[in-house]
Amino acid sequence: MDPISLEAMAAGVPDGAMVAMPPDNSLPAVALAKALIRRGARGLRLVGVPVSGFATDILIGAGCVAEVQTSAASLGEAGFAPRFSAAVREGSVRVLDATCPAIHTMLQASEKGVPFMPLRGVIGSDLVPHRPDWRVVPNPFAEAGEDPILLLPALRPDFGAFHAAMADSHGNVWVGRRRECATIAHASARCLVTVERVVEGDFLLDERLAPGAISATYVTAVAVAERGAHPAAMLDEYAADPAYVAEYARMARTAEGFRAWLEREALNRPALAAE
Amino acid sequence: MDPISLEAMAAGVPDGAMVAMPPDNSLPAVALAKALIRRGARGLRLVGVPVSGFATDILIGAGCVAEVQTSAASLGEAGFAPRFSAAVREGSVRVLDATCPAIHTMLQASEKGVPFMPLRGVIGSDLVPHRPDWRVVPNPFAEAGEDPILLLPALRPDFGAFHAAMADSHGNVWVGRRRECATIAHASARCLVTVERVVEGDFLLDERLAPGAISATYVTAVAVAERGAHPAAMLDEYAADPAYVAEYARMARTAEGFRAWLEREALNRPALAAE
Amino acid sequence: MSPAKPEERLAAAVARLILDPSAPPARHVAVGAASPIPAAACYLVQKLGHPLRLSLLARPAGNPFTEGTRELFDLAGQGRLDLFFLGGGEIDGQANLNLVGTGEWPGRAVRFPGSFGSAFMYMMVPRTILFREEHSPRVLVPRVAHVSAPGTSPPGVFRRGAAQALVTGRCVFRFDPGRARFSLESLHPGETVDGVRAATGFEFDAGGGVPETPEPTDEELALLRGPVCDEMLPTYPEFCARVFGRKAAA
Amino acid sequence: MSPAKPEERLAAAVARLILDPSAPPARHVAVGAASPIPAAACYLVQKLGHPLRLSLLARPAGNPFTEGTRELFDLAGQGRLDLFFLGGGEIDGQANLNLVGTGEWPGRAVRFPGSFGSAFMYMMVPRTILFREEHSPRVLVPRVAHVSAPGTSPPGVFRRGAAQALVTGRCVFRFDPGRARFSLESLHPGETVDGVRAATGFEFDAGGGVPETPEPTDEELALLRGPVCDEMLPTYPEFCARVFGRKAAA
Repeated sequence: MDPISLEAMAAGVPDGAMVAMPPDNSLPAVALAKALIRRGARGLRLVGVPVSGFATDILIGAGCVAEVQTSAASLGEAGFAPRFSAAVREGSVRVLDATCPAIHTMLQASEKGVPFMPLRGVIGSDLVPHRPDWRVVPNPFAEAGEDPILLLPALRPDFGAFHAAMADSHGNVWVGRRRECATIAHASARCLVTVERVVEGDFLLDERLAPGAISATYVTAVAVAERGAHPAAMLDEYAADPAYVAEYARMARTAEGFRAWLEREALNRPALAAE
Repeated sequence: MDPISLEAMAAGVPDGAMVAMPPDNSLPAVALAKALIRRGARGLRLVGVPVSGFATDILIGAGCVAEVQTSAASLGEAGFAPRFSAAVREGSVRVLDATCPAIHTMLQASEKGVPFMPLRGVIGSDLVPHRPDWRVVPNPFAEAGEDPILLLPALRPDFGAFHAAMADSHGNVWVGRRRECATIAHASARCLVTVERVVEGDFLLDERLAPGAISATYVTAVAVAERGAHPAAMLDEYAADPAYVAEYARMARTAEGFRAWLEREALNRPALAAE
Repeated sequence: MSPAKPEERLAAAVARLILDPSAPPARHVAVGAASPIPAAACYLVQKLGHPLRLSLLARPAGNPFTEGTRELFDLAGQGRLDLFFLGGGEIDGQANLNLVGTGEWPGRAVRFPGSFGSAFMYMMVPRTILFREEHSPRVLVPRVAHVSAPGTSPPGVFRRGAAQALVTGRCVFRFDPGRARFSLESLHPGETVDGVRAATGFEFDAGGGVPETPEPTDEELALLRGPVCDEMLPTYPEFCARVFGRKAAA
Repeated sequence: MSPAKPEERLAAAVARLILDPSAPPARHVAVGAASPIPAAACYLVQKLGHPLRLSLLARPAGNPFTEGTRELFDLAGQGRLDLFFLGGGEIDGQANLNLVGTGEWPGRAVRFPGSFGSAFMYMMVPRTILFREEHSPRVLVPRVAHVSAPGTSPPGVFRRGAAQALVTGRCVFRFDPGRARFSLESLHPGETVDGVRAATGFEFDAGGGVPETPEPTDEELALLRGPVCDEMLPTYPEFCARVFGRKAAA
């Protein structure tokens, strides 16, 4: 599998696509998010697995997003996600609120090829009446009484997208212990992976590397994007950049400030690998 | 977590316990099975995840087993599992037949803390009428028509048991890509792990080792058993021993032959680490 | 030993709640990313010599999970997690939590980040300690605008536990899930029952002679400022600098 | 080129079925542990220049799965697996498979190993090629004693596909799931329709002039004995030694 350019990868995501992404603590494809902004993507339906962070906020701010399904949106230490909050206030983005294990469960149902999967808890939360696609049914295995239990429908995003440490010659990618990226890859129809580098060999032939690998079977395309998770951390390869996020949080408090940030950090600065 | 002896580990498994074990291609705890035979375990209820192999056959032959829940029992290239087959013929062991993904699904339900999980397929198989604990219900998410779907109850074995490459100072164990061992550990109430060796350090602090590790959270006890998976293979550390299995298959065709094999290979030869 | 800072007092108060012998045992506790004081409380319990497995979700290295983010929730589903901490943009007198927002759903007036795992964890973990430093009528409301996670559940709904207590910057409340009501357990130094009533939007019980929240002992303070801070430095550098005056080694 | 051995002929016949343009496309095929001839057929398809992702479950190194054994079944559940191979202790005329045994359940007369994943894979994969070298009334029965995996399903039962064909040591049968019936597609050299009828416990259709199963071409034989054998040596050393006369390097 030959890597494609970051801009070509972004061009392959059509307007309106549902895209599942991990949050800031789990290999977000931030460089790809910036490329999607440069390509002027519109109407994206984002899924935070299980929550949303920096990449989601900049995509919302840039007007790329019609819907966010997530359990929370936040910049972590830097506070609330400013463009997400503004969009909720304005009603300009449809928010499908969930709770973390429900997102995992909906993706696991898709991973397993079943139409739904049950989850304990959640009953009594106002999430349930706001999710007409969720059902509460009596547990068919309950010995006595009703024992209501939540059933969640399978969620099959059009795309999964994340940033891996590396790809090998065969298109296998390595994410280490961030196995939610594997769930994203399995559950999504197509999977786009940005990587720090491409290395020779086959991760699946190495007993030490295989456990942290995702087979090329699930990978639609790979693009090299050095520091592609920045300002999020990349396993033990680079740390998070809280100063960058804090500056973003400050500037993005207003639409104008966000615009200025976007000009400087995304529109006028394509990733190295894309040039 | 200090390792205990193999014999102490076997002594901790009470008669009648339900024990989940991986098959010959996935780190079976063969040395522990021999120790269970030496301790004279009785009435064990074995679960093959998702099938059963050598360890199950010798435990059945030695009279340790009351019930086997599995999707198949086989010695691979060496053919049918002789003591399993004899026990089915004699009706001396209760067999709960399943199909591989059903075993995985029942354990995943336990891993997730839900009372059941659905699985596609299987409907129309005679497995279903022979499993009164399985249910076929109309898919609650079907838009039209009944769309029958199989629901499987959570299976929570009393013990999971497998053989890992190594344990660290904290009781974390490393199984590489054999992640079904992680499912076994998560789904079982207690988990017994034999290992080739104990090493210094903490697998969870190493991004390269963490993806193949199982946290000590799930591990009840660790015992050192060198070549503890033999005659099965141990990842890339040692290969399977088909000659050993073939000789077993030959001898175990008869109860007398099995007895002779058992005397030689299990009763009079406790594992080195147990001495 | 210099006097306890408010954060140290809160950590010690939470540690005492963790060790409460009348509550279900706490062998394994998980602490979320934005919770330095609960994390300090858990480390304090450990350093006091009590065995406690601590899964610190924000720890950059040594995160205990190898199956991805879902493992925390699976762990709780399996019943292997004994205690969790939750907060909320709003908390009401029935211990309902609102992490979604106020105004029309999904938070058209003020949007909070979202429910995270609260709707699941609150019901699946035998014990939850609610923690929110801000103690004001804005946070502690008569009735939350939206329920992210319910404080109690009707009979027949599967639920393993409920809130044990609510710790704020002013006091410690106990929660009685049978009555779905808080009672005042102790007041932090300088606080009064009337003052707390004025700052609390919900009704609560207060018996005669509500005691003061105990000060951390010298041993506890020494542990907090020494080995607890050592553990927390990589994960919470700003907290350690602010509270313990310590910076991570370069 | 020396004449084709029976195993080589079967591998070539299976390869032709895989490439059948009238069947759903085969981009990803999985082959179970005890299936050297289907594995050889898949490698032959690859070496003939057709793109085919092959997941060889028995391959000691390079197994494509990193989530444990369940990943094969998840892959099939996701619809990512296009073709699978199944056999059976008994196969009947409706393509039902029995891998459990004969006599009273669970196989009190003759116990087979068990159903493995057949009850799931047969229904979730768009195409299955049934493969069983032994062609006798003992194996090919009018009605299986027990159904491990049903050959067809009633309308309304979720099912992605069915048997495409049954390849035995004597012939190739096509399966028509609409009629739940086999028809004779080709006879291996030396076999006759009457001979096959005598060796088959179930009824099947046979038009006039059933052709002979084509011999492997010289190109196919050269590929089988060269690069296909190279691929298979680590996993199926005994098969390679017996059929291709090749031993793994020491």
